[in-house]
Amino acid sequence: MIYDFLYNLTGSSVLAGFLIALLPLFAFILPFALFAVLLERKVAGHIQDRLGPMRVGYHGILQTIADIIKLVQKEDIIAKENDKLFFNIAPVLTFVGSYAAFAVIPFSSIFLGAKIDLGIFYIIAVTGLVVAGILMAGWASNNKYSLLGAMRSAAQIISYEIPTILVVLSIVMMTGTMSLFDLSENQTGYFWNWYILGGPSMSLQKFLLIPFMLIGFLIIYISTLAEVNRTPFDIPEAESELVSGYHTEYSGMKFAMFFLAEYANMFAVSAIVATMFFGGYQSPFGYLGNSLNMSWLIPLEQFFWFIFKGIFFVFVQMWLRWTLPRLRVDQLMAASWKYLIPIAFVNLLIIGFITLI
Amino acid sequence: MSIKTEEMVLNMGPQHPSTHGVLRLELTLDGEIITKVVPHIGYLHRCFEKHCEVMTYPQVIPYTDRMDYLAAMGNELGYVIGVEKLLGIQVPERVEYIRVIMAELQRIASHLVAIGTYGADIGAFTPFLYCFRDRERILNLFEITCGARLLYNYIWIGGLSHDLHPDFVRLTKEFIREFKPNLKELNNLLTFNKIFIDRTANVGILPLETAINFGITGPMLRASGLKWDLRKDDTYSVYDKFDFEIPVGSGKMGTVGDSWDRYYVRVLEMEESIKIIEQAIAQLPDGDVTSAIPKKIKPPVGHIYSRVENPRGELGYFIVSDGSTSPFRVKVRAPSFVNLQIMDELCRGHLVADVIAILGSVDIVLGEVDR
Amino acid sequence: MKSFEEISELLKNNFSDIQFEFHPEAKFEPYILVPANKIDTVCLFLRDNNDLYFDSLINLSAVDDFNGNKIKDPQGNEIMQGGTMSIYYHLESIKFRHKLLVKVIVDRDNPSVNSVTSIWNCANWHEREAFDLFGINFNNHPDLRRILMPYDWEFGHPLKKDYQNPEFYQGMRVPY
Amino acid sequence: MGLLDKEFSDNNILITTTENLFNWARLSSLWQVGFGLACCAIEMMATSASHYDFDRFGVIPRPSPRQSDVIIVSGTVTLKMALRVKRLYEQMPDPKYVISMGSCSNCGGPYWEHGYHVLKGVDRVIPVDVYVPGCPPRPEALLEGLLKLQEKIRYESITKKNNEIV
Repeated sequence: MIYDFLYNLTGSSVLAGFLIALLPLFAFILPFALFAVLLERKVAGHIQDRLGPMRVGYHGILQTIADIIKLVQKEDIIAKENDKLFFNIAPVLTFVGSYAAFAVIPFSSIFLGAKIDLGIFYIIAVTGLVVAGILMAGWASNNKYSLLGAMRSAAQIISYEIPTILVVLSIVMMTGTMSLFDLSENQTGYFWNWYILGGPSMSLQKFLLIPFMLIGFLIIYISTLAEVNRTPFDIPEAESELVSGYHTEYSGMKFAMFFLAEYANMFAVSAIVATMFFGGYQSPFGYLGNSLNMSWLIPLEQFFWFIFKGIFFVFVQMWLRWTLPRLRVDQLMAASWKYLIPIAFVNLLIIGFITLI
Repeated sequence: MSIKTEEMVLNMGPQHPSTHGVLRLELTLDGEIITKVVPHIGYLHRCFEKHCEVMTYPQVIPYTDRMDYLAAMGNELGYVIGVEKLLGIQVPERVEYIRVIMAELQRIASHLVAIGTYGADIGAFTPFLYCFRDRERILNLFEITCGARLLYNYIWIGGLSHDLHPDFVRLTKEFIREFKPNLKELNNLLTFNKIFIDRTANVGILPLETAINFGITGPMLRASGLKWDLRKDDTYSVYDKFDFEIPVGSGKMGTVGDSWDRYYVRVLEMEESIKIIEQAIAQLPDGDVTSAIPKKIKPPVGHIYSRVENPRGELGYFIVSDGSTSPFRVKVRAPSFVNLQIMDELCRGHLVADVIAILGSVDIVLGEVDR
Repeated sequence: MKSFEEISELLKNNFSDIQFEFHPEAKFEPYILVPANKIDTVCLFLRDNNDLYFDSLINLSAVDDFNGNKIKDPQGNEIMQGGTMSIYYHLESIKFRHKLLVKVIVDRDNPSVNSVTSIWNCANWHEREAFDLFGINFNNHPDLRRILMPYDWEFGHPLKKDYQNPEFYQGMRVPY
Repeated sequence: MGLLDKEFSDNNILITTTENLFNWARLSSLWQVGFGLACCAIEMMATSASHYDFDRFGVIPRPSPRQSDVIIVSGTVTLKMALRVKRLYEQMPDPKYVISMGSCSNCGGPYWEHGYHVLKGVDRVIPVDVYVPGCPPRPEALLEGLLKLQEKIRYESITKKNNEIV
């Protein structure tokens, strides 16, 4: 939809393609990152009985803008020993890895980057890039702590991709489609049609699925937490052990790129979980647009509901960060290999049987 | 064909977010397993013993505060008891009771910092701020009595610098009433948190014989199973008038003497300190606190070793006097200095993340290690 | 719980060749004077004898007695010749709850005494500190080097009474 | 301050407005190196705890010196530590500031006379912007020191060399 609109607006398909690629970045990711950094500091503050940023603008609203402008002015240190090429590419690669995932995320029925029917497959492939970026950053910084941090984060992300893929597999097996757009469309109507509550068809199958869908949701939420390096799995940038992991040597805008990539990744992951289990952009209580029969209002409502769900899951991630301590590396690996993967397998089998009934 | 691996030396340098100050740990790593730990200290050596030889007896008291800056009252008490024994002064009852109240309040404040930074080392940042919030209330109590928050110069030779503030007793009761639920909240937020237990149980196990051989004292020794507390075993001041028991490591979550035990002994000790404060406030006699302060302090020739149970262990002052107004030599047996020697024994075979957990449970203060 | 006299008796008839000096009359802490080269055998006996059982060394402190004769050295500041340094060992038995103070006197110019680290591991850092601040070297100590002062500090041992502050250390002015 | 340094001879509208914006951004997001030495470090921790809250002014502790702008030297700088502090200061990217907290780092503090191992003031090793007196200074004093530093940054200018600090 948006592509056709831009195509007849600009006349050339290249320009339209370029514009639609930029749209999610400037329309959503940058404002979201600014908002998310402030939200994190405010949430951290209020959880810890303090106020968080107050003096910069009204109640600290302009805090992140000030951070970004300050980071622009910072001197960009590249040490003599650093491996220049990888040192510069690493932040770009990490950011591209998480930004590319936004191409297929369905914000609302009309606005969708690309309606390819390999949606989830594409996302999992693209987020694999982040590992390469982190390893490059760790290696190029020529600093023991960064190397340790990069090794750990590579091992962590790879070993937590498997439970994510297994749960995604069980959803795809159940719904038969990989396209995020169709997933969201199938979960129309009210919240009891969402996949977390067994999907749209009213049948015995739906009630059998509910417990296993819940387990699937928990597994994918935990493993995406680990993929985004958030507590309790934020070992790569464990302040107390490895100073600050792979981005110890980065300063100025390169560090801002890592910072931005982390928050973009957080939203991308929450969006995927919301789309697969909580009905993407479908509203839980029907649309205002239908009752007031203003059909142009529906996409806006869908956009609102999608953002609401995404930010709710981002808030839960922040909440977890400021309450839970951090796991050690071997416990983290054990959690993935000994607990999450077996449970995800069994979950996959059971859902397979149920879909056959 | 075995792959040639070589060990990596990692410097957890003087500036590291969780080395509790300026301590450099030289870790020799084989992969992530630690083979040797060499602590390098001396980055905060402030020449305390040189100052003692130059200053007069009362002038040394502010310097004792700056050694273990988290338990300043305990340091002053140790030094002052030693000099009073040299002089043979008998201090009025009220002063003894106030000194016990101050020392126990300081123990709670010091344990709160120890537990808070330990939680922050393991990654949970919020308990650190809850502990500091409760600690602020204790600092207010200290502030209304002697005007300072951290380093007080409050316990003088033969008495105290100020008497208690009129509503000190009411504020202390209020603090105790509000602190008990906070302690419960801290317990289910951190102590019995599954991840925290995984990170600390069975980590850095300290058997009892090595502890005694290494001269370990304080919560670390009690966590290894020995009921040894100077307040009961070598009673000083008026601690014999209160009944409180000594928490001992029981290996509830792992084996006896692991990091979790050392942490939990400190939590239980805070509850014991509250009991002592309540009893001390109930029996607080009245009288003048500055009556026994001598004008001229010239102790006879001789040497004495006085020791006090500080939050980190046994703090001992070996005072040698040559009859003049300033001490001839003061040697301090700092508990953190002795407890830190065990790091190499404890950390062998653990991971890098465990070093932080063990160092947090050993709970050292660099001002005291380097003196 | 053994009193000071019983411990002295026990020591006397066990080590007949070593001449101890017993000072029960010292007001606050009675102590035993032991010759410098015999300290480790005596301490080993004190620890392993099962009715003394001093299993914990509380404190090891060195004191510069500064009792030699003062002379002027070429730069004009006065230094001490001769005189003695004494080392105090505070021992304690956790099982029997009794304490003992052992004193060793070494001469001030090149003080050396046997190390007790092999008996109590706790003595390791105490001895290194005594070496660092007083210059007492302990024979067969595992690794005797400076602990508090910088490792390349070649201006002598700071806690000796006649210590002079250096003017510069690595480009930084030391005195105020 | 990087590229624009001393390129312009006098003020004009374009310069002053961007200057104010840059100064405002720099002063309202001062990231502090998490680096404490002695008793003043405990007071610094108390200042960033809930009761006095540094975060209200946009100051968050960053673990690595690469990402921080202000280094608060809190505690006694000894000779053995002085070279480390100097190296830490050099690691920080350029618009960087130093707050010397406590009389120990201001001038050697109570150890000025007989401290044979104490450096008599951190300004012998690194340039200091704001001195906070006190031993240890109260958290309010540290906050006032921070505000004084923010005032100093607010009137920094790439054209005028030495402007008077309010």
